[in-house]
Amino acid sequence: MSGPDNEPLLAVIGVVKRFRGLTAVDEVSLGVRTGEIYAVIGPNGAGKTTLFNLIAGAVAPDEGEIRFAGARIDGQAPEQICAAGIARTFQIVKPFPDLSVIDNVAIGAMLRARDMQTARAQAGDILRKLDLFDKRGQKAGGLTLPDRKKLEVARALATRPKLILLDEVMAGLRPTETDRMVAMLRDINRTDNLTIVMIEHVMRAVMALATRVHVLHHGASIAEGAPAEVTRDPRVVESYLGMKAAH
Amino acid sequence: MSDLLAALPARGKIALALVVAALVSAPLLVDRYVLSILLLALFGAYLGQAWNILMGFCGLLSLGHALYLGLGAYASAALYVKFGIGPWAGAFAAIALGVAAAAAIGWLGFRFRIEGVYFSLLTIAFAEFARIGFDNLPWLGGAAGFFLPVRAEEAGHWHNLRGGPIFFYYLALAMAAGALVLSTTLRASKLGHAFLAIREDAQAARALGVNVTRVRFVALFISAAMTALGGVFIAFWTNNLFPAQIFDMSRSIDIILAPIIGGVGTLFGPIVGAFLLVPLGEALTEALREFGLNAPGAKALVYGFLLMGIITATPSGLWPWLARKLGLMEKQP
Amino acid sequence: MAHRTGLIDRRSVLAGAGAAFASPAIVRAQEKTLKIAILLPRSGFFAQAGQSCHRGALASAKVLADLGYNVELTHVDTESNGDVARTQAEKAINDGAGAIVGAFESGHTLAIAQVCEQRKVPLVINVAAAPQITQQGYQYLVRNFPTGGMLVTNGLKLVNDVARAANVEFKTAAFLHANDTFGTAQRAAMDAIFPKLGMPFQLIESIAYDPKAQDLSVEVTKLRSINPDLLLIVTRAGDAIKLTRDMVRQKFEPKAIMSPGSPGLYDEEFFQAVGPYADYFIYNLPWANPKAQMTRALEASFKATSPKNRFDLDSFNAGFTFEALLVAADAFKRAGTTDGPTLMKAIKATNIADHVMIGGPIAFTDRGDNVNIASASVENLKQTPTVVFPADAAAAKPVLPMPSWQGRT
Amino acid sequence: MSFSLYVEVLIQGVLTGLVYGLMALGLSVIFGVVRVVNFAHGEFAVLAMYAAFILFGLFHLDPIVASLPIAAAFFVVGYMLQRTVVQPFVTRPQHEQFILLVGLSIVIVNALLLTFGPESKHTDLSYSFDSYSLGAVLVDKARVYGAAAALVVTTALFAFFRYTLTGAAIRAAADNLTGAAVVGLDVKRLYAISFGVGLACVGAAGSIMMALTDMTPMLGPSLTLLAFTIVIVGGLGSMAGALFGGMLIGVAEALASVIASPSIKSMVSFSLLVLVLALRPQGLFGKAEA
Repeated sequence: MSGPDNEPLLAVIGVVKRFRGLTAVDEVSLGVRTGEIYAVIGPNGAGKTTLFNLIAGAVAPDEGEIRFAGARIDGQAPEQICAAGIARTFQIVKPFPDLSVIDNVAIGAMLRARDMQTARAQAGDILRKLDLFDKRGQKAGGLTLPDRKKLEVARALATRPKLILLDEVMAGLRPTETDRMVAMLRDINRTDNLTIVMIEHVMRAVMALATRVHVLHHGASIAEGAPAEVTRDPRVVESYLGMKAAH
Repeated sequence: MSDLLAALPARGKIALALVVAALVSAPLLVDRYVLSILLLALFGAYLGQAWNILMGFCGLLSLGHALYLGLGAYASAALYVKFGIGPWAGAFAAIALGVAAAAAIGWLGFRFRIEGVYFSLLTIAFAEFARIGFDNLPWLGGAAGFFLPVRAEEAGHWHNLRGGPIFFYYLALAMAAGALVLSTTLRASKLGHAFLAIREDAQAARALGVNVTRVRFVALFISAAMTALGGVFIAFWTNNLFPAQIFDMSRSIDIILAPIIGGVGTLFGPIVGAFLLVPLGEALTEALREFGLNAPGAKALVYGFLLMGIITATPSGLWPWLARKLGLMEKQP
Repeated sequence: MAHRTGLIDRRSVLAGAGAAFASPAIVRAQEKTLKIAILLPRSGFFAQAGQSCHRGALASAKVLADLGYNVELTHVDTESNGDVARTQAEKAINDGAGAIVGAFESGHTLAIAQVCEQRKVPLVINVAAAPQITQQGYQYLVRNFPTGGMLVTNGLKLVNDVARAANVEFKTAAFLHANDTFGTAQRAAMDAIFPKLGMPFQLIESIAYDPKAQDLSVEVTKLRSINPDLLLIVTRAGDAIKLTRDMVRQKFEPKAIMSPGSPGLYDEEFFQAVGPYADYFIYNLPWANPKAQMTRALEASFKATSPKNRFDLDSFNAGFTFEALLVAADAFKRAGTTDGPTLMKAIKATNIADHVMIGGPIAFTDRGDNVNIASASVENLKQTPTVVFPADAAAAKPVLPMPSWQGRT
Repeated sequence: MSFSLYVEVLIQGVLTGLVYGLMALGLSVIFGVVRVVNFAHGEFAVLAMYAAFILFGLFHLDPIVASLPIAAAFFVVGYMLQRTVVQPFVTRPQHEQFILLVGLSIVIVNALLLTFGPESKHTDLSYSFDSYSLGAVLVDKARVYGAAAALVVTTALFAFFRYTLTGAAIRAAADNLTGAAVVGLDVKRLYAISFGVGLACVGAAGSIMMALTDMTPMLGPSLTLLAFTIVIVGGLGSMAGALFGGMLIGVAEALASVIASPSIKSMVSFSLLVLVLALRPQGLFGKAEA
């Protein structure tokens, strides 16, 4: 429970985003408490990534309010939001391809490090946690997709956020790797009290990690609650899991 | 300086020391013709590095760097001729004017999200705009040119950049070396890493807390300031300025050929490129003369083919390839 | 190789001999030939003019040899690039050039001038009009070419002379010029000099055009709306063609079109392009004196070296390039050495009465200008540049006012 | 007088602008599809002018008529050039493409200089010096014919893109490259055709320009800049935009010449360019990118 007045760490209040008449996010509200692992799920096109973009400042909402650690952040630039303590990963990974793996992460660490040496040292620590340390000298562009996913997480973690937005970081990982990632995230969540908001299709990870789940459908919230609860919600089953089951 | 040494393997350090020693002692070893070529190569290396900070490090392709060169040249020359203010003070004015122009381009470019090829065309437009503007500026001679007095009694006034070719040679050497140290230091710094991040992926850089607009401005300012300083060199070295020559598109192209051929984004690429292209031009002139081919244009024709050939064969420039072959690779820390 | 002919001016020989005896500097062995490097922009932006000068240089070798001068000419292309001009000047001096001739363009000329100054090798300028060249303080250069101010002063005076000779009166004039190095220098001279000369006509408008313009139709339309009696123009080679074409198309017919000194109207390409419409343009500039003996010699050699040229001579570019070489050769003959300071002293003491261009003897002021260069009025008649004034050099009478464009064949 | 002056200048601007618009259209097509900026564009225009000059010398072929065979030949040149030299650069960074094309432009200029010399060349046409009079207003015949020819070529091109399968495929590739590849279009071939079409435009335009004016090998860079300005103002990738941009630049420069001084007329086009970049980066006729 963060803040003196019990305000959640991240509060999204009635946020609306339209693209050319299409409402991508339709009056979504949610609150994430410090230390939570919060999952956002929903079928493709439900507006999950747009919601992340709104929180991370990549796009500004048309209506509504986003608050973080007690202050309004909607409409702020991505770098300001990152400095405030929200890090993000991209669903379509965006490594710095021509730079080494360690430089990729060090650039994230730069934000709060005095100099490059410190940043690089911090980057090394994070790479160790994510089993990427041996590949630190390689160019990021040459990594395999799973490694690039991990790099994406490493870079975000390097900014030492209070809250991290993970956009489908499990997609494309092998089950063993998924498990390792899940373990690592849970570990960081516990030891550093890092709040995690994740978009995830890999239900195995969602069920394993999430304390609460929020379901979007056509841009609107249709359910929120504990994972087990939500998966039993008929609307959710119909909209999302139902679709999956139909496959 | 320490960053520069840290960036090199042992072999590279030795090679660098040898090259520096050779360049420092060159006025004793070579004749004036060779020295004049070396001077051009050094100055080309300097300008190439200035451009490389913007493009190679930060990913902004400027095709109008002649703008800053011309503004710097005219600013310092005008202060000297019209108000008797020496070039050292003039250099500040030159830098200020260059940075002001960069600010205008940056403001338009970054404020209105003019990116990629559009940004490049914006830089060309500004340079051309300045060329025509100065052509029509009678106060500074307009198209008829602006001239600095050359008085024999001032020959030794180094403090006013009045000196012979050896003086300007060492000045060019110092500028090129200074640019190398600056580039290396920048590249190793947080700012330099912010440049690189933006070059690689601006959106990702933003998400990691890099203020892309501000950092791009800084890169643009550093590059423009260095280039404007180069303009001061040109003004006092050549003693005459013509808008059609100093602001010309071909000048901008000359500035960027060396770093691209040498290797964009590398520390030594602009230097290697300049030390390849300048002597290459001279060698072609000589070779054609040896063959008895006195046909104007033949040299440029071969030069054009060579440019196409080099850029096709070594996409990322000559230096990375050369460094690999010779084991002089810049270390990836 | 060298034939002694009666063409050498006795006075200059005597003067040279006198200088040689008077000069204590001649201590080294007497060199037999002077190597002269001719630096011209034969490729790049100024290629057209550079190659025109080059033809003059080619024709000069034989004439100079026939005159008994021992010179060896090397031809260097500056590629219309100041940096190349500079390094090639260094190269030429390394290769033994004792004097340099060039370089058509003012910026390139100054780049070479710096090298020559430092290496104490004389530079004889064939063509370059920026007045500042001789005002910057260089000791090792002379210019056998008028400054913009001289061109305009002489040119405007000739406008009056020719008008009077043809009994034509102008009330109004407009001035159209290219906004390049040369044109702007001319404009500055015009602004300074015109009010002082008390010309009998009014200059109602000066128009600068972009030298990179693809056509001059709007410029001509503007002129038409002003409708001056006299059109004064300073063009570049190709522009004269564009200008003429648009004037004919727009039926713009002032009483006369005159140039107070500019290239373009006498070039072969101009006649090729506009044919009969090239006629009756008048340009007042230094010109090879068709009646001088040396001009004929140069013409003969020019025919041999540039057989494709329609004219006997590129009278302007070739004439000045030859004279620059003549100055160097003559000074060498008098000095008897390639030693730079001595040679330069001899060049400054130049006094050549018999030469090619119209005007007094070639001689230089302390700064290095030749103020004896005169201008002639040359009119295109039957598609051939013809001297029409002054009378002693004239081959025909001026035709004024200009006949209509229509009905020309 | 004053009124007819403006009318005349406007007409000149529009007519000349149409021809330059056609040249710029070539740049637009190449960039729109291949995503390579042809920095040798002006040099190709000059090359076409020399081709028209030669055809005129050999067969006394009017350059406006010659624009057809020259466009065809330039199509082949463009096709081959894309297949051999440019294709490897399609995926490479912009500055490397730049060097390649700058190298190519240096080659073209100096090959022309070596072959034809620096003097300007022209063609002697029966109507070279003629004009139509409409009251006080005079209009050059050459310009009228040139503009008409430019319109015809543009219309033909428009029909090609609208009504042929290849044209539709190129438009598809311009809109969505991956999509085009997915549905099985041979993208390399489309690139080559686009480059060919682009050069055909500049070939036709250059040939037509030979009827309007004269040329030297050094004309290239200013034509390249002009083409850029037109295309940016009109909108990269828009056919109507290129023509309209040409006319707009033509008229703006003409008016600037009359109102201010002809020597600053390019400043007006560059100002327009900067304005458009800032306020409507997709150009006046371009579609906003999603």
